[in-house]
Amino acid sequence: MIVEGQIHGGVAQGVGQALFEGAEYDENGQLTNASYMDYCMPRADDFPMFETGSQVTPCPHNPLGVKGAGEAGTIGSPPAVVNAVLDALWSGGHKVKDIRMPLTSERVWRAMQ
Amino acid sequence: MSTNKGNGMATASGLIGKSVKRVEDKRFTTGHGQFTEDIVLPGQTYAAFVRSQYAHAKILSVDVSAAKAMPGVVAIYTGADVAGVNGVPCGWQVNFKNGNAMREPKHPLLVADKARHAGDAIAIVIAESKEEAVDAAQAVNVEYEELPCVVDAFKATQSGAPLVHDDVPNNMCFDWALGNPIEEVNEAMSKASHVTTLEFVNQRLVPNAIEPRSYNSSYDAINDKYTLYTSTQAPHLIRLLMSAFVLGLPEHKVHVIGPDVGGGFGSKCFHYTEEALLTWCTKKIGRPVKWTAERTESFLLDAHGRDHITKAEMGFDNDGKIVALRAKTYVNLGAYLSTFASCVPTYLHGTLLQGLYTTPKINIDVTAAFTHTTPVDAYRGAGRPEASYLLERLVDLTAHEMNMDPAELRFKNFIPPFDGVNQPGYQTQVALQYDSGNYEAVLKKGLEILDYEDFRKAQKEAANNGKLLGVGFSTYIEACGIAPSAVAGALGARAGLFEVGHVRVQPTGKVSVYTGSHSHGQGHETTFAQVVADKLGISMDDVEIVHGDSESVAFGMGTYGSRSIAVGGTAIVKSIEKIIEKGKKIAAHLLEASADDVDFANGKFTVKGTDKSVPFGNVALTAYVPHHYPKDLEPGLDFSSFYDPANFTFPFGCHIAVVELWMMSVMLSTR
Amino acid sequence: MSTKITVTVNGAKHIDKVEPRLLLVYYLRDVLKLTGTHVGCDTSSCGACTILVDGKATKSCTMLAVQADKCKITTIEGMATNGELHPLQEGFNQCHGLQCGFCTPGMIMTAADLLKNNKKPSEEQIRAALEGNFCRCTGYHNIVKAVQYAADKMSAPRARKTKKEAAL
Amino acid sequence: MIPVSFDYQKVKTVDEAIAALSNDNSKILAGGHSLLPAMKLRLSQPSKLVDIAAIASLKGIKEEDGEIVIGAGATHADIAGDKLIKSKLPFFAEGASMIGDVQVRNHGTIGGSLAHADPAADWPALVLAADAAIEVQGSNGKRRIKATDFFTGLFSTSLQDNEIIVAIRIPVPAQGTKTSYQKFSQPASRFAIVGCAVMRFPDGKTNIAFTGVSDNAFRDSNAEAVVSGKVISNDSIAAAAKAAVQSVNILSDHYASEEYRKHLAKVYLKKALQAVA
Repeated sequence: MIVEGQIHGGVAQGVGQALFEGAEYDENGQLTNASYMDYCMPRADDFPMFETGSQVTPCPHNPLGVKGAGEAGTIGSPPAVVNAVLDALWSGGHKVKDIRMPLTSERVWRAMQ
Repeated sequence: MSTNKGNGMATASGLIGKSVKRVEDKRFTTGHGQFTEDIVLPGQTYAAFVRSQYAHAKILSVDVSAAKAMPGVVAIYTGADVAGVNGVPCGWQVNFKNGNAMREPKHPLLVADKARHAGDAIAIVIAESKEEAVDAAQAVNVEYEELPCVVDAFKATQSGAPLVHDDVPNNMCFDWALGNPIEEVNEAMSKASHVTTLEFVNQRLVPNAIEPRSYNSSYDAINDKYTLYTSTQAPHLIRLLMSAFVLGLPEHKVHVIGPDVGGGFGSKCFHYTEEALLTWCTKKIGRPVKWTAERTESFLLDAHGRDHITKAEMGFDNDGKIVALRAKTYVNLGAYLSTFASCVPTYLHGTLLQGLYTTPKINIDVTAAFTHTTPVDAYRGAGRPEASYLLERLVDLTAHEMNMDPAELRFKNFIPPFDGVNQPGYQTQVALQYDSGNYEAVLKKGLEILDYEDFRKAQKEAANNGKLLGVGFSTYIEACGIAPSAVAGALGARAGLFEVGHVRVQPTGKVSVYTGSHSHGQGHETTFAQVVADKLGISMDDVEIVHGDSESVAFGMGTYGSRSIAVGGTAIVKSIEKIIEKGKKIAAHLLEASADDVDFANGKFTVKGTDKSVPFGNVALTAYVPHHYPKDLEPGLDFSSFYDPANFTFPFGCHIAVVELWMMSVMLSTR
Repeated sequence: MSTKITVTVNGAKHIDKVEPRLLLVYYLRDVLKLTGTHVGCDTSSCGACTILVDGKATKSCTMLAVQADKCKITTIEGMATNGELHPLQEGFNQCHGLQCGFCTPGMIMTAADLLKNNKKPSEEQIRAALEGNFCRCTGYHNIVKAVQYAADKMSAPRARKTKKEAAL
Repeated sequence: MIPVSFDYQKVKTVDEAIAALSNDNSKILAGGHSLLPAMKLRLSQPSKLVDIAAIASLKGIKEEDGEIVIGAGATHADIAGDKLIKSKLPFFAEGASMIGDVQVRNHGTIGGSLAHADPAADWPALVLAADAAIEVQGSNGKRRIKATDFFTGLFSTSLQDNEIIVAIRIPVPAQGTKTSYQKFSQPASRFAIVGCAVMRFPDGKTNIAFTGVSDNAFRDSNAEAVVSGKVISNDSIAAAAKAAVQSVNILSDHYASEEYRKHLAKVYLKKALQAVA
């Protein structure tokens, strides 16, 4: 349960990076979104329920055979989400190489123009 | 809604791997957690800061006279007052490609000459109340001369860019490369039949733990002793850095306590200037000083994460086999070098570019630059999300470009399964040796959960109806629990990367465990108690986990990099093994047998092949009331272990995201 | 200039003289020492400071203590009765709805407002109700489950409502 | 997080409030959900707050003389849950339920929001589309300001010093009137990047108002002219969208450039028109 919780939270931060978050500086060095009114923190209604599965491959060099799970959710999720959006675009004939994170609706819209 | 679809547990029986309810929840759900901001000390004073509104400006003058006269003001200090105090250090040395050490400009506790990012601290105001401190800080008059600034890592390294530190030419902290010689990679790339090129930005993120950073420092003049309460992930590390490197205090005279910590995600494992400054101030004024960041300050000061600009190329043969990977990354370090900033884009990033694939030739080149922005350091994942983003985007893009299936493309390139016991670990092209892995299995499992074929059908149908569905894959690997210390040291770490686990069995058989890991939400009080209860065959209720206090716990490296269970947990297990071994000697004496003939299981010491046994509790009592006791054996049942792992651990996995684009306004919905 | 206020917090009446600029959250934390209500931001966004004011979920960082004069306030410390946890408190534990625990009091108080008005909220309604409360640890999955757990428990026919729950 | 020190006065009547406002750096405190955040960041530093929460006459929602009268002190939650509003002005209930979050809706008031005149607030578009009048009271008594005359620019209104909003009055819409409010939210603050309110009367007259798009909320007469009195069809919707947001200064920010905001305005107008077709 605790490990799953770590995965959920990690995925939320990873999806947060892919879709919502990003610190922006202007040319004067001012962080232009230095508050929760401007920096988009993922909220409860931004997420679905997560589906997780597990596959055990023991670590051979410690007695518990454990590996670590605190960051797993965050590490793998951003490319999965960005890849999925690009896959959707390719399936509609938009051959887009990259959209810069976070994938705001405007950035996706522009990629389709 | 779904639950975890697992296929087994790490251990076959007992408590380890079981889903138990957390023991720490009661205090948090009833409002009785104790966070640093909740602590008020006798004689408490409060600090507020005067911070630069400019990203880059000469400080012409700081006039505190009006502020000093404000009600309730206790003291005001400026950069001039702390000019003789060291800055906060960096814990990891990276060398330039030519062997020179990276450049480490001073990160002062308060700036005197110029501000190098918006929010840089110019003065600290200490008052009787928070309100008075804030009011007086507003009355400090600073005269600036605004200077041009640079916020982009690539631009910062170009000639003519404004300098963040006068003694750091081209704003370059270091350049660094890893992997096969670039000539070999270039040659392999030139033979590729398809090269996928991707230029991208891994944007800057703000960690945003919901508890803002908070510190409360006090000084006891009679005993010449400091106590710092800090919302940190690593109390001992903070004590070491602050006492030995910044303030020059005897370490045993500094008590650092990390009470309940409201999330960190990396951002609270660094040593921040405010911790040292408050500790410096408390002796000056002879009263405790507390400061808690306002959220706006958190945005401007808590070390940010990521901020890479990368160009990467991956070469493939006709069949879709990867033949080479080449990447060049510009890394933004911000205005100062934060505690682990240098190792994140290098040893935590470059070393992961093998991914799960058999890529024979890899070269990664990193240039790290100072800019007029908030320092950047480890944020959840730290280097590894950047590596996995680089690889996994390239692989999916290649699938589109070569008109191949992205899952199929991965299966073609996965490193075959190895368990690290019967088959050796996998030696990568980028320094690391993976411990064990079965990469095909996780993707297969992911495809099953998704029902991949079905999805592709649905996607086609949707496209026919003017709706866009997409699936994205990411099969990733990470390196957790950086180790061993000797290797980390050879790579530039200035600290050990072991962990301490001290297990004290009380005379009544209850167990207190002191761990150098420090929970800031992970639930160590539950997980570690589970491990201990399992190993000793006792109830979890009989185990207490103590963490986050430099005087209770011998030493500790703290919690970050997914290291707690692998390193911290193992240290505890090592101590338990010592306890069982000694317990066997005591039990053997009580049972009139040889220690070699005693087994320990389910909380009982038993003479092999007999039903003669003695419970763990009796052995514990005997250790403290050693009336019938082996000769030459010390009383007590109390062991401490320092565990320095032989290697990192390498967890891996697969993320699959499915999205639908709502066409009218392009809203994304994740499924 | 300070102003006299009379407030009832978790059933106990308090009379205090406060400066007008004192935010309600600081009155609770610094004057009444009820530190379960937390401050996580300065823009009324994060919801860590949520309490019930006259039964309504309220961000106590966006209310002056003087505005709370004559109000009835419930904080997280007032949710358990006679040592018995509120179903929400139990639900957060049962469903692992918290990790660092910092946002938890605010989450529970907002959820309490929801369950007062909607005995059987759908997943979507729970998520919508919690939009003003940030959690950085859990990804919200288990928080939603915790609220569902509490809703089920509170609407179970055999559940005996305590006086305080009924009043919320 | 700590406002500058100020004086505080709680008043029981509107007259008392007007008298208390004599100091020019006084501000009215209603729900406080626009004012207090600004004060905490010290962006607003009034020397005195006049708390009008206890004024009974500012509360309540009722039908009176052919008008729906919403007290300025009604909270967003009051309006979202009100039966009269739900049956006669459903888009007011929809719009109210999209403001901020539960906690904000429990305290923020319609009067406070209108007086603040945030260019991205929801109420301005709704009151404009509903042909509402803003009833205000000052030392010279009460007057009504048509919603179309009320919003004069970025954070500015035609409210005079010492005047306070007492009610919002909307002519009871004829049977068969349809309304819709469609909003594209800024993902962080949940304010409107584009909010489009449409009220279509049985005779075909169609009111269209936007918020979030420009310095202040406005009625879009070009778009109205296209669909008013005509059947709402795919063609007329497309034509209205084409005509919309033509002669206004369109905002641009981190979350939506001028071009994208313009696109969104047209898309959200289409959605709103489809909803009232």
